[in-house]
Amino acid sequence: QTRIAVLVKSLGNGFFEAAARGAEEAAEEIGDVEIIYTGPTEPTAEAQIEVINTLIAQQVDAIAISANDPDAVVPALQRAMERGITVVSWDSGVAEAGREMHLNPSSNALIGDTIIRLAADHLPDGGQVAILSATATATNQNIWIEEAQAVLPNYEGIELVDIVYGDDLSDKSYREAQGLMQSYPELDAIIAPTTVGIVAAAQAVTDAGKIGEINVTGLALPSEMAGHIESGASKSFAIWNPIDLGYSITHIAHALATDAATAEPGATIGIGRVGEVTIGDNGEAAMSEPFTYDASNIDEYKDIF
Amino acid sequence: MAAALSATAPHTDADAPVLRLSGISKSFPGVKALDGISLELYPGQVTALIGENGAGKSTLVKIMTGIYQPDAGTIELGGQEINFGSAHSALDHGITAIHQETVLFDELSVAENIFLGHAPRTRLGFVDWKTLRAEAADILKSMGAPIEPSARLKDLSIASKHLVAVARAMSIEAQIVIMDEPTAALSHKEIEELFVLIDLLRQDGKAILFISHKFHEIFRIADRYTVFRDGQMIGAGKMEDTDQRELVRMMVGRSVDQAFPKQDVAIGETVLAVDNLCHPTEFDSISFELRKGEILGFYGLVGAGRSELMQALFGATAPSSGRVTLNGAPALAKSEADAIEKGIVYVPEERGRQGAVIGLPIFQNISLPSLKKTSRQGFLDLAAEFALARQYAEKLDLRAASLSQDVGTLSGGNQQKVVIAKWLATQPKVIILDEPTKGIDIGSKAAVHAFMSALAAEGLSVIMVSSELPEIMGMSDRVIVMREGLIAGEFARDALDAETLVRTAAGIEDH
Amino acid sequence: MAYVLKHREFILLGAIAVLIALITVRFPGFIAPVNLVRVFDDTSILIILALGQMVVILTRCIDLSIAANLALCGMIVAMLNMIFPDLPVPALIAIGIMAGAALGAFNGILVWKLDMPSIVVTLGTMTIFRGSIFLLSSGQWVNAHQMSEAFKAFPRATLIGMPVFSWFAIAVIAVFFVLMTRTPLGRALYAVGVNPTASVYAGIDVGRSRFFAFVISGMVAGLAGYLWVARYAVAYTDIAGGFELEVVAACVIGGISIAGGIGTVGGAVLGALFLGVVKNALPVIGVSPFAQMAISGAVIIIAVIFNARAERKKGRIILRKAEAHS
Amino acid sequence: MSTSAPSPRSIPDRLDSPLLSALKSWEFLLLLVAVAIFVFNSFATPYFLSPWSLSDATFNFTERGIIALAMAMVIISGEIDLSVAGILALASTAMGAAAQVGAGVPELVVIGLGVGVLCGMFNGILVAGLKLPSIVVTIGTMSLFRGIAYIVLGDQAYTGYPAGFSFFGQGYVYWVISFEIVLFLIMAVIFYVLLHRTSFGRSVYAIGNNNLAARFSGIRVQRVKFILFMLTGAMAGLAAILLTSRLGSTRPSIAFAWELEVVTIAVLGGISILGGAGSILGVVIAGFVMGLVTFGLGLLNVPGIVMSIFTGAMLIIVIAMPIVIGRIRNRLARP
Ligand SMILES: Nc1ncnc2c1ncn2[C@@H]1O[C@H](COP(=O)(O)OP(=O)(O)OP(=O)(O)O)[C@@H](O)[C@H]1O
Ligand SMILES: Nc1ncnc2c1ncn2[C@@H]1O[C@H](COP(=O)(O)OP(=O)(O)OP(=O)(O)O)[C@@H](O)[C@H]1O
Ligand SMILES: [Mg+2]
Ligand SMILES: [Mg+2]
Repeated sequence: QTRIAVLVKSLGNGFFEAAARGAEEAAEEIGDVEIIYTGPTEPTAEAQIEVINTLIAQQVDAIAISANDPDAVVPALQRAMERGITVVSWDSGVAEAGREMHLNPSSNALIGDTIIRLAADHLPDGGQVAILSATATATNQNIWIEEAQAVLPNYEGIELVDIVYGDDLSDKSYREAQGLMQSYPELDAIIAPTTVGIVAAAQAVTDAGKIGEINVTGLALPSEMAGHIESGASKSFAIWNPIDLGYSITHIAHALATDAATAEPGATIGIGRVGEVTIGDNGEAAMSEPFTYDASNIDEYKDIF
Repeated sequence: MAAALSATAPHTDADAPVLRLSGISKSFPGVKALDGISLELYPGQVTALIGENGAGKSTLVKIMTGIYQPDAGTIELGGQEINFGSAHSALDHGITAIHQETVLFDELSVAENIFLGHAPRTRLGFVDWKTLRAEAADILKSMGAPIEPSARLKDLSIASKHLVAVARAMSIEAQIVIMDEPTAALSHKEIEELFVLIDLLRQDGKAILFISHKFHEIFRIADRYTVFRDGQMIGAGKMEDTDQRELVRMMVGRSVDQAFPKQDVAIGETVLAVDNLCHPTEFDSISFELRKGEILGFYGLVGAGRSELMQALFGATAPSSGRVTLNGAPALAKSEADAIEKGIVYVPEERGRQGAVIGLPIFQNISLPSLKKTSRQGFLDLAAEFALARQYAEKLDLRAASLSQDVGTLSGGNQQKVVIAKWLATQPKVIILDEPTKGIDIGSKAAVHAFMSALAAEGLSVIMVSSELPEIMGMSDRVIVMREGLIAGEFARDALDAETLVRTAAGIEDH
Repeated sequence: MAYVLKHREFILLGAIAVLIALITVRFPGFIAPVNLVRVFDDTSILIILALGQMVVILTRCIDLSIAANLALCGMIVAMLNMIFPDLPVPALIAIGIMAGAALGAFNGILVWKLDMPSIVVTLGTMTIFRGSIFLLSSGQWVNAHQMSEAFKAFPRATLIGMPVFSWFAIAVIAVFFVLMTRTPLGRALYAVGVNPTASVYAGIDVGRSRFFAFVISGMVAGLAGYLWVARYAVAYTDIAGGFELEVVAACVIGGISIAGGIGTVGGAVLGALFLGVVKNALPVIGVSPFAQMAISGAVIIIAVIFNARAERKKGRIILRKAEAHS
Repeated sequence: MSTSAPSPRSIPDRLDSPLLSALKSWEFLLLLVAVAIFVFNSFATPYFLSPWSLSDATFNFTERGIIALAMAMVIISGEIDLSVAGILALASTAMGAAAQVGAGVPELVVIGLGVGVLCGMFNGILVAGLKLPSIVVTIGTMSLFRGIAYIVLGDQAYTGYPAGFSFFGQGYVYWVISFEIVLFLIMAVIFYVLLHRTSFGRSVYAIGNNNLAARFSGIRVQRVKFILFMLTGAMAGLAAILLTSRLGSTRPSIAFAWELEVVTIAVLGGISILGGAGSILGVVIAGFVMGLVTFGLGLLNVPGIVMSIFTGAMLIIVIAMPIVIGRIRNRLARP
């Protein structure tokens, strides 16, 4: 039996719950795989390391981690690898030294481009946009924002006026969104590449009576945004399929743990119904493109994840 | 005036007691505080409850006011057996008390202090502030107390606070008024005023329980007595059928030499000289000298500034100007630690707050100011601590089960002995005792006095702050009287006269 | 003037006015009435919780579980709304308050009957309440579209120019004002904090008064729970995480003495408003988001220093001479 | 007189034998709890009883435990320091900044401890110097210290610590015995001696029991408190070195919310939150209890948030148990 630990940033997050479902699906498909879905109390590196230590002690065969901090977990994961455990990261990555490979839900450049495009699609004449991120230390958010800034020149007339941090707290995100609307009366869109942030921003826009004036977009789960799509506070948003992500990383972890594949640049690993991924030079692979949700398809997905 | 009232007090012997306690027992972990005692209170009469420290008097008060529940026994009020579940139900039954500790609310107004827990209410159940203030003002006026009902309690003098406590007791439509050592913190003059009030209550037909360690007060005010010893009732009766010697024998179980054992000691050269010591708000222009082997008494009304002055000598309060020399060398202490090092120690007035560290064992309390001596390079030496503690515990005739017992489990008198022992153990040159026998029973008191005298004989210089006239007159070689932060007079032992001292302290001019 | 200077509330009010003036220099829109209403609206929950916390602190206790209580009650009403969308909102609010009271009572019972230090009790229940949310919701969120329209709309409806949300805060302030100054319970809560021993002697049951303080703080946490989830239209395990310290900070700034017995409803409200103004101003005047934490820390320290100086006793004055001078 | 000692001349030093009082103590109770958890873990999961597992379990508490030793003394003195995690973050940030400009291992250690001491002194000045209530002061400095770390680092992280630096948090002294656990035990011994065997420690108890009486007994109360806060700062700095080394990186969110966990260990260890009572031995055992509980539950893959229900309940139950037992015993003793 192969035991694969799916270690997430923190429990109680719809995204990860969905990913865990995907992992179970893959486990059933492969057969003789046990999924240990776990995560710490607080979304901190220290707490995650405590969990890593117990996974090492349980001698699991593979750890698939979405990390709270790309660097801080490295020593603990190295120790896991030393003890013969296959370590892969997904969603929120780990620095190269701490894992065999990383599965991006999509390519970072693609995501960065997507979040700007989501806003730009509804601003044919250009306009002001602002980004509401999670904590200032969230790795993947920061990378996407960087990529988004890089592609900005491709979108004529789109001006990024500010980046604020809602710390993934509802009240702070809400207040930051209010602050943005105040500071930039001409604001046309708020881009929040984080689920807590996008929900809070949509609510703030609704409460300010600015539906139609300000479009809230970014990355979120359909279940969380269904209400705001309906109200029009958000015209569209994107996300990759978390079920597929959990599904894929389980396939990859299994393949690496059973030595059916090796994690080296250029290697290709099959990921069941999703297809296959190819590992790049930096040990990273991308799963697929983000998928855009809007009023036309939201009802189909809102009860799934 | 008080004397006149007391003479006319009705001595109608009401035949039935209003309150009858019987077979009351109460234990604390390790202590049987009360053991099947009984007590009767009669309307229109003052019953004195006497007994040594730890005899169980305050415990009984707490049972009568519903704060403690007795382990056994019955309480009958007006012939009916009652049961107090809480302090509130005792209030409802018309029992009120002035407790031994000050139990008021500093941050609240005088009016509220008087009515807290039984405030008048409006029809909607809200606090009726208007009535409350008016009634408070009425009560204070009827007592002749010049206190503003809206004043904050913390701004009052200690004596006024005490009057508020009395007003509180009066505000409750009480049949029974209990006073647990009400005079311990009061000066001569205020005690007289209190006695006037007690007489008024007596005339009103209230039953009064009066607890005090001072026999002259008991003989002044009480109609009956009850004596406790070690949690048991030893005797009860009418005051006119007994005398002091008999009461003391019942209390202590032996007779005690009441005379003040001041030995004659040769007074040596000046040890401590205080020159024009000033403080911005508490005292001013204080100059005096203290000699070797001398007991210098400081008399005054409560709040005269004696404690503040002594604490300044001890480094606990910073004076604004002035000089202090000890054996000729500058000795104005910068801190308590500094004073102890120099050889000036202060045995504070508030035993529980400033003196004893209740939660620590006896030996650790005694060694606390001497830790430098009993430790080596900062490391403790328990054997040395025990030895030091035993030496002074025995010297002071301390009664304790072991030296590792927490001080909190000792009776008041024994706590005081620990407190004195801890500062004596530092082997000071000057010892300042602030109200050393406040709230101490007659047996322990004699021991403290004898000990003080012995200290002086050993060549120690003693300053004794006391508000008790007999003590001041009996023990001092010389007396300084303070009033409102100033020295109001100085008297040699052979020139001591009670009336002059009281007049000087109160600022009453001779005509 | 002397009266004004003597009362902390006026000084705090002045500080808030100065603060608003300074912000207005940088960002003129801040002083617009509509914005001030918004700031008040945003601070409502903090005000409500600060009042609950104040009652507990007055009795020499502390309620560290207040935010976890809020989150649990919020989850309870959100889930009820999700499962029974037809339950009327007032009923849900009542349920929220009762659930909060029950959780507060749990704290209170431990403090009352077992004499446990409140900081230990609420440190424990804080994590227990949080964990319970996770168990209750199996870690799932309750999202906007799962809540009924009425549920979300009720606190947002405007009444005389202000959202019902703000009116809740005003109503709670009024209730607390009456409670603390006009009812025997309110006075007992003060008395317990000023001098517990004396309270026992005055026939006040100290433990029971503390119990009620915790029940009251639980009730406002329950109410705030509904307001929170309705306002942000989402409920999950971590909502209001770390908010308990902000609530304590509001009380401290408002001059509620951590040693008990001192503090007023006005103080707590102004303390919360002060924090609310600061928090709302920082994003609009362009202070780096990274500096916010340090600034709020500094504000708390300054407030503590300030309050301590105001509280320090003048001391009795014995000397006639000195008395004449003062 | 409550006691009827026949002759006052013979007051014994103690009544109970040392063994008897040890058996009656909190520490013994806690030790039983620890053993019970150990036995439970051994049966509940096959992975627990391995040297490496046990060694890993210690990492769950060593850093917090080291801070808890100093926190215990602060709490015994009647104060509290909620800023320890903030200090840790700031010290770690300072070390990170120094490492960027090429500081070596010894310099980093000095900087970590030094920043800790400075922060502790800042608390000390506010609490001991200005006589402010420590609970609110340190709620303020908690945000202030971590806030400075945020200003310095923002969304960045410091990595790239010198090679040898990893030893503190990841190194092993011998076989499975980590440097951290050895350091923790050494610190425990030092704090044991400091609190229970020196006059400084005695002053701490006296102050916690009765501040005023301690002052009147010639104890320099404010100085002792100042030193205690400084000491706690130093331990937070030491923990910063260990944690930074273990993580190999610094972010301003490092050790977030640890203050409450540190207080939990101290309180679980029998330190009276009201001051004046408690022992270092209790804190050490409490550290192990916390480590065993969290690691054991982790091995059973209990979700972290559910685990926190256990620790919260354990805190309340362990503190309530002696109270309830005492009540029952009293009730039984009284007929
Ligand atoms: N709460 C308590 N816990 C334990 N022991 C107590 C408690 N209260 C009183 N005692 C003990 O009960 C005994 C009786 O104490 P109590 O206070 O009633 O004496 P008292 O007669 O009022 O003495 P004093 O004249 O010193 O005021 C003493 O031995 C005392 O130590
Ligand atoms: N109004 C008051 N409120 C509280 N405490 C008071 C008040 N007045 C006096 N005290 C306390 O009583 C003690 C008396 O202080 P002070 O130095 O003014 O007078 P004193 O002459 O020493 O009186 P005493 O006879 O009580 O020793 C001090 O410890 C002081 O703190
Ligand atoms: Mg007594
Ligand atoms: Mg005095």
